[in-house]
Amino acid sequence: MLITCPYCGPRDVIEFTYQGDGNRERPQPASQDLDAWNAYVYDRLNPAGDHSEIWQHSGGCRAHLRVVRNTITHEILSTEFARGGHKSADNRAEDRP
Amino acid sequence: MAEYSAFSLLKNALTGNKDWKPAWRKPDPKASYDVIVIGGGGHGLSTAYYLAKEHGITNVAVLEKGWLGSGNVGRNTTAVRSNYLLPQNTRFYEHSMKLWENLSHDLNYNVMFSQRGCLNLAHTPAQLDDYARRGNAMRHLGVDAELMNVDQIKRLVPALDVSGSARFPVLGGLMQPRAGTARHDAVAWGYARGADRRGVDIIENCEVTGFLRDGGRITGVTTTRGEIRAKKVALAVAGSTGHVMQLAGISHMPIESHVLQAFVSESLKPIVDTVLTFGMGHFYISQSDKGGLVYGGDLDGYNSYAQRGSLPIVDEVMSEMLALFPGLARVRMLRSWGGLCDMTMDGSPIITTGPLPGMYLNCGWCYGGFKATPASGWCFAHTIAKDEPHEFNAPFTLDRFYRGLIIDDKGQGANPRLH
Amino acid sequence: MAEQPLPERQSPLEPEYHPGSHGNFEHGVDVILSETRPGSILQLAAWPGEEKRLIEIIRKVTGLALPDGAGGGVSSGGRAAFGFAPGKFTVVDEAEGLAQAFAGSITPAIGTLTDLSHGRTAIRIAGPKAEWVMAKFFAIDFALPAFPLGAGRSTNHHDIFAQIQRSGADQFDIYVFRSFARSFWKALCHASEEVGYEVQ
Amino acid sequence: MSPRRTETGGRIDRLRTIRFTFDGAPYTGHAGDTLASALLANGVTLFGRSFKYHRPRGLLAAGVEEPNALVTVLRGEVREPNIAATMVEIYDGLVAVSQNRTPSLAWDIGALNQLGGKILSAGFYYKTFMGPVIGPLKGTRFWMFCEHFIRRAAGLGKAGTAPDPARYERMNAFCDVLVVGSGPAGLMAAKAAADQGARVILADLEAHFGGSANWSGETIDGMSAADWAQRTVAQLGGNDNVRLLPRTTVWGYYDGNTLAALERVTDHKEVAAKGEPRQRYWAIRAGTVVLATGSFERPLVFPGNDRPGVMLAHAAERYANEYGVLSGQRIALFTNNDSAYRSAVALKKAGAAIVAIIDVRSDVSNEMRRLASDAEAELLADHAVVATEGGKALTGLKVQRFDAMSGALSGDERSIHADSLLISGGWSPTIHLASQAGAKAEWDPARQAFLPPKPTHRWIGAGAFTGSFSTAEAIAEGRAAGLQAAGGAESSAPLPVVEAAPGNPDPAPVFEIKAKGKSFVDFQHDVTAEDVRLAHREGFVSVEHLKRYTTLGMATDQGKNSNVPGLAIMAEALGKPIPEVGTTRFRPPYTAVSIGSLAAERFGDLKPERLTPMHDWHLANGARMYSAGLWYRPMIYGLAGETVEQAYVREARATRESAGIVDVSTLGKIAVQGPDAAEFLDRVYTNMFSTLAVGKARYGLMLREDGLAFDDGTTWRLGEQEFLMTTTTANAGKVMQHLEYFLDVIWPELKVTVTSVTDEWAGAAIGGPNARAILASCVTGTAVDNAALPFMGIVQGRIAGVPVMICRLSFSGEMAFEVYSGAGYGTHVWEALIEAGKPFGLVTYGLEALGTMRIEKGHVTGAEIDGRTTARDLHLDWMLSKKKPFIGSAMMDREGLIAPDRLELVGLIALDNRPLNGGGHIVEELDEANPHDSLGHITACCYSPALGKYIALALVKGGKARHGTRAFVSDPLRNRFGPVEIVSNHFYDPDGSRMHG
Repeated sequence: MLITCPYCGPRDVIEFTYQGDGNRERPQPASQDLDAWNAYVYDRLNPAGDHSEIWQHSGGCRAHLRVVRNTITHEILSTEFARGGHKSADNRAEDRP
Repeated sequence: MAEYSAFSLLKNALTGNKDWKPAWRKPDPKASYDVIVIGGGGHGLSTAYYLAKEHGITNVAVLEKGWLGSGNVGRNTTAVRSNYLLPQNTRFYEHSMKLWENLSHDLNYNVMFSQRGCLNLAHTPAQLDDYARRGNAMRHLGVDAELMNVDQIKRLVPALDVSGSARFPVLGGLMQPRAGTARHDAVAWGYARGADRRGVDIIENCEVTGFLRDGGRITGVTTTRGEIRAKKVALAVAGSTGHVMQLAGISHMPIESHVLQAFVSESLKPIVDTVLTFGMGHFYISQSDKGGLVYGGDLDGYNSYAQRGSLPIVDEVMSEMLALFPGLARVRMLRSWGGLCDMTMDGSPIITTGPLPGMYLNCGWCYGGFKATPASGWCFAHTIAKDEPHEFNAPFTLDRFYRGLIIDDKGQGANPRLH
Repeated sequence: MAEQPLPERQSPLEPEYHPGSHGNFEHGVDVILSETRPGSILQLAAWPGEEKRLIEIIRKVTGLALPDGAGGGVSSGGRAAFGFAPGKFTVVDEAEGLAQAFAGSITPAIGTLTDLSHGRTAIRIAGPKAEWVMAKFFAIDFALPAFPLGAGRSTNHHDIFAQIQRSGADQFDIYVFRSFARSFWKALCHASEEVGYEVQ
Repeated sequence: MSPRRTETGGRIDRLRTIRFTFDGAPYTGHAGDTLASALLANGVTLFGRSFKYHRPRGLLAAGVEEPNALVTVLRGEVREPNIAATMVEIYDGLVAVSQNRTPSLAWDIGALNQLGGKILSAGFYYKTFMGPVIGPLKGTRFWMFCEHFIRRAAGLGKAGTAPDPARYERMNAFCDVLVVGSGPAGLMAAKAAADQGARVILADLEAHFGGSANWSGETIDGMSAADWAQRTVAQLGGNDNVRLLPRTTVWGYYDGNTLAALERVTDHKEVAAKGEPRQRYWAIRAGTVVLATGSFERPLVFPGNDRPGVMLAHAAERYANEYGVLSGQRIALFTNNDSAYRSAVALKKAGAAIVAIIDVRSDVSNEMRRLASDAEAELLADHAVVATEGGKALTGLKVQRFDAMSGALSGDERSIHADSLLISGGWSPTIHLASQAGAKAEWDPARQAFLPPKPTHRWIGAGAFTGSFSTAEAIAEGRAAGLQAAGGAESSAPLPVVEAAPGNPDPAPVFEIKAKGKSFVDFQHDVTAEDVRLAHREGFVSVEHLKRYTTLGMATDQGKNSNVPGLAIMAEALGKPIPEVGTTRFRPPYTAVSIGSLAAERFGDLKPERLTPMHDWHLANGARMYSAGLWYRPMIYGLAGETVEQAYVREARATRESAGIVDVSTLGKIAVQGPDAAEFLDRVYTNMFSTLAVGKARYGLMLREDGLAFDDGTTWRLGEQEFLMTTTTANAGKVMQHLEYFLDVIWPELKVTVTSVTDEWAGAAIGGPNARAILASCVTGTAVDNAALPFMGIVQGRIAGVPVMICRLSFSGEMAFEVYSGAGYGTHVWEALIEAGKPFGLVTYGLEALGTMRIEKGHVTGAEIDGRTTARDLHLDWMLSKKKPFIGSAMMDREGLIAPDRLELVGLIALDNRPLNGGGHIVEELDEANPHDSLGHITACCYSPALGKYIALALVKGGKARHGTRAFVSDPLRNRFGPVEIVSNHFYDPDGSRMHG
């Protein structure tokens, strides 16, 4: 699998660390809402299909990416920096090295 | 249906093997059942078997979307062991071990459970202490465990590099002698035949597409072969748990589905006579009766429903293999495959009533599902029949995360890929 | 007590650094390996939006004009700079003391400066087979159009993290963590045996 | 000249004689021969024994799909088992031996298994060997007794244990177009793409490019196809943008158009050049892949079809045209399609007598009839072979009239004398890579074959791979694919002109001739047509069940020969068309791949060694090293004759009595910089850091999000916006990722950078009553007295001319200092400290003494912060700030994490004055025979020189409440039982008066 890092370009999956479900929302730090914390820490969206995930390019620029990837075909639909902006081209058609 | 035995083999051979009957029937689904078990894998089939055998509940259907045993029961590395650290896990897996030890007789089907032992290699003094902690924990629960020194290990597995010059030299290991391997497909077929003989309908090529409800209660399923009603609907769909729960309207679970790859070498004369694990990586290996080395390593490390692995893990596994067996560099990997692992947030399973009324849930097997097959079905059948868990599966609730009653054998926290 | 002069820095490669020709060199040496031992290796980081100002500071202090774009870099006259991550740059000088030269200019409003002069080891591979040998380690495209002159890349070889700058048409400078440098050097020499190599 | 070798023809070099041995007997062949062709030329007919019945077997194929002729190649002590003789290029001194036979290939005792006959039918082992339900052989014992013998009988070749001295390498490659297969289609594709300027890789698993052109005998552009192929390869080789990879099997099609290939670099050479790898593993990231992988000829299933001398028709053609070897003198062919006629003509031309062509079809075309007469062969249309004759070599066959529609045999059997029977059951495109790439193959009823699916990845098919079996089609499709892959426009330029024998690509749908006797479907695994029908009878009817129940297709050829015939027989039994039975999805690898090649450069070098700046000094000064993760750290600096315990006790005692020094460079160090650094640390640590003064350090604790303890360490405030965080050695990487995640994903608004500076600094911790005096004697530029350097203070100075940073903090419990210098100066400063310490008797100490002193102090490490413990469990709740939220604060008080029965940190003293063991358990009541009711376990233990006792840290239920009570250590694994006293974990100087000074 190749993931196109918006900074480094297409790189082998070996350079990346999976940080899981990108749909989770961390409660406000001072929140005492245990249900919300429980959902954030333990519950995951786990779809068979397109999934928005966080990956770190740990073996490269170390930036975190938001990757939309199909969990059945492993096709990568988009990648962008997790901190926003810098969206890379949709590489469904064109992610050749 | 005829009992299997040496005698029946001989008798049938004389008649040209023309009289053998199907190992299980291929019935059409009835309109309703007492219990529907979704998932015709090892756990689903053993659940049906024990519902019938232990609880007399025989009006049961097992629904399988593909061919029977097409999930992880046919895609694993066949190891059976109960060498866990935490008592909740050890008790459960030891119960499984005891069922394994009599399983071929129980099923009248040779599942080839071979108690050739499972040896965890240790490479640092600290790791040896860790293994001692685990082995002692097992011993305090009445489970067999012993420490082996390098000489003993060398005698057991002569092909292993114990020279001490290795990057991670072998210092010793934790052995569970009663552990071993079984013929994975035979487990599915044996349970299927056993359940079928007790009246259970096993329905292949029947995919669940939705749930029937009466108010909040689950009352059946819609399938590619029509609606089927049931008093109780039990899920044993392992890697597909997230997907099937979504059909029931539950989108979030403490589970991620991951791929685990496994590999088989070409057939060789016996060279590894036990189940062996590498302490400085994720590698494990055994040798099948046909002679293939059966081995694997770490998860690919990301969500997947593809039963399709990635290349870096292949390289990683082979590197670790040769660190232990430098003589096997010219042996060749013949087949590889991927299985879906329903990884939970603490690495331990879930066998529980609910979470919806009328529903029963069995999932979260991570990559330990095969060895759990008998106890998983046994406990799940109890839970379904009695509407409460057995003592063995009482800790494996869904709300244990919320309550902080986590059972984290590896101590990795809510990071499924690390369990 | 009189102040002593600074001693020479110890190379982590020392016991494994064997100048001369090695491997299959009878048919010629196809790569040259060396440790470049720069005096200064700095990491400069700009807050989002401050990248241009940081690039300007790098130009002022070092005279190196960084080209636009991810991984853009330049090397000349004993100095080198390249981007290796969003808003982050490695700046290298053969002389010591580059951190002091930057000290006043990297204000908290712009970003941070981290001195890694001891923490990273710089290894150079040059020669017609440099791309071939590099391809044994790293899963990135070393062909000139894909990896232009001066450009930088962050990548890894299993456990070893590396920043690589193309410092010539057939020359690369590899920056690795000091603690891993000897292992990497040994592996690099081993991988170069096939083509014949010289350590300078 | 051997009887089977032709006078001319083929690409072997008749002037070069190669000497080799097979099963100890010397043979010769020519350069260019494979082991198979050379042995065949020498008249060898018996090549191997089958897996189950140990039946004698000859060559079936000429290529990678060979199921029978498996050999072990020996290089000294190093064994390479299960290699197809068809893929071994001979070299001088080659030593090959046959497998799975005792005592010899000709006389194999395992052949007795054939007497088991119908008892040993498919899946018989599931029905027996269960043994008695009671008695000494109950449970699994009887099965394990039987299994012992079964295991020894099973298995093919024998693996070696001698380490392989060869090297393996990995190559990463990038290209625009990867062409797999170098037959006419592949060559045209590579040429077309290269001419467009694309970066092209052309790979073929054979030693010579050309594929079928090398043996088809056809003419392309007026020259022999083989010459045309050579010319095209030469043109390609002249291009800078083309990489040619012969002997390279592309075996895996992975996500992202990443393909895995194995290049056999030196397997065909007597010796490798210096540094040359045996095999090279290519990871190729391709823009587009052209799959021109050709097709496999299928065997026919009939009684006796496994007798040595029965061979695929094209294989015999190949042996004749490519290697100059005839499969026999009197050749018969048995076919359901046209391609065998071309083979017959070729073999006739090569000098063999073609005695008959037996064709199951009635409607044999006039063109084929003409070819049969060209071959001077008797044509027996409407006929089938029903038996073969001979022992370990074919002597003849029997034919009968056959009706292809009904499958019925009729009339009298007729015997035909022949020493070679060539079979052709139609052709199956080699769709493995396409199938690996994810899509399901489609059955083509005309071709009677599975054709490649629609692409799910960026690949384009060409030639026989797509079911276009003629060379003219291959050439046209190849060029079109090459152009398309390189992004070029379609070409209207004329294509090379092909002259070839005519032939209809569609075979008759006949797979099996049902007659008396064993008909093999999977040759290697001895799966017969009857076994397939038995699987059907027992309900194992889906393709996967068929495969798993009978082991059909699980042999080393992975069903390349048996898949389609097996499916066809099952389909017939079910009365369903073949596609409804299904096809298995192919998974990597296409052919078996050496494990060495996959380990590649990590073979013999699994993990790098991580070394501190003072590593060489430690080695030179008697340190015994300990592997900690990837790091190496001194364990002890033993003196001659000392045990490990004696050494660490001496080191720890000397430190407490005077001073000791230890290398702490491995501690994780992270520079935390920026305007929001202090705020960030407040969120990350359980305690406050924003209140820390510049020039001071503080001990900090981190929790995970789930509220459990994560890591601890001191963090130094070097400036208003600059901190130096230290982590435990083991967790350095994890903590770094944890911090990066929060900065990048959760709190991107914080202006903070985190950078690993672990390797920037060399660290030496010097402690003991004389530590300050030693420092004072060698540090310049700063005072180190209590006023200048109070507890947890930081100063900058110089040692031996080197700038250093000194922080006064203590892990040992003594007055202690950590001295940091640039890593390049680490040894210099270390040696200066050692020199300064000489008058004080300063000792160097290792991890064992470090551990001893920390146990005496009751400090926790990874053994206690094991991912399952909370701050409370470890009595670190005093560090949980109530003034602010921090990572983990919301989750740390959940029911299960504050339960009274949790394991808590305590100290233990052995009351029997004997050593304790890490991992020993603690019980209230000792029961050596049946240990039970564990209260907890020992995490760390040592002999304490300060207390003069064996002590330990332990995690025990009840914890503090048990202080002062007696319990027992219960360690059945090491047979260590005995009384202990449970005490506070702070054994030594609990007030800290020694470190505060």
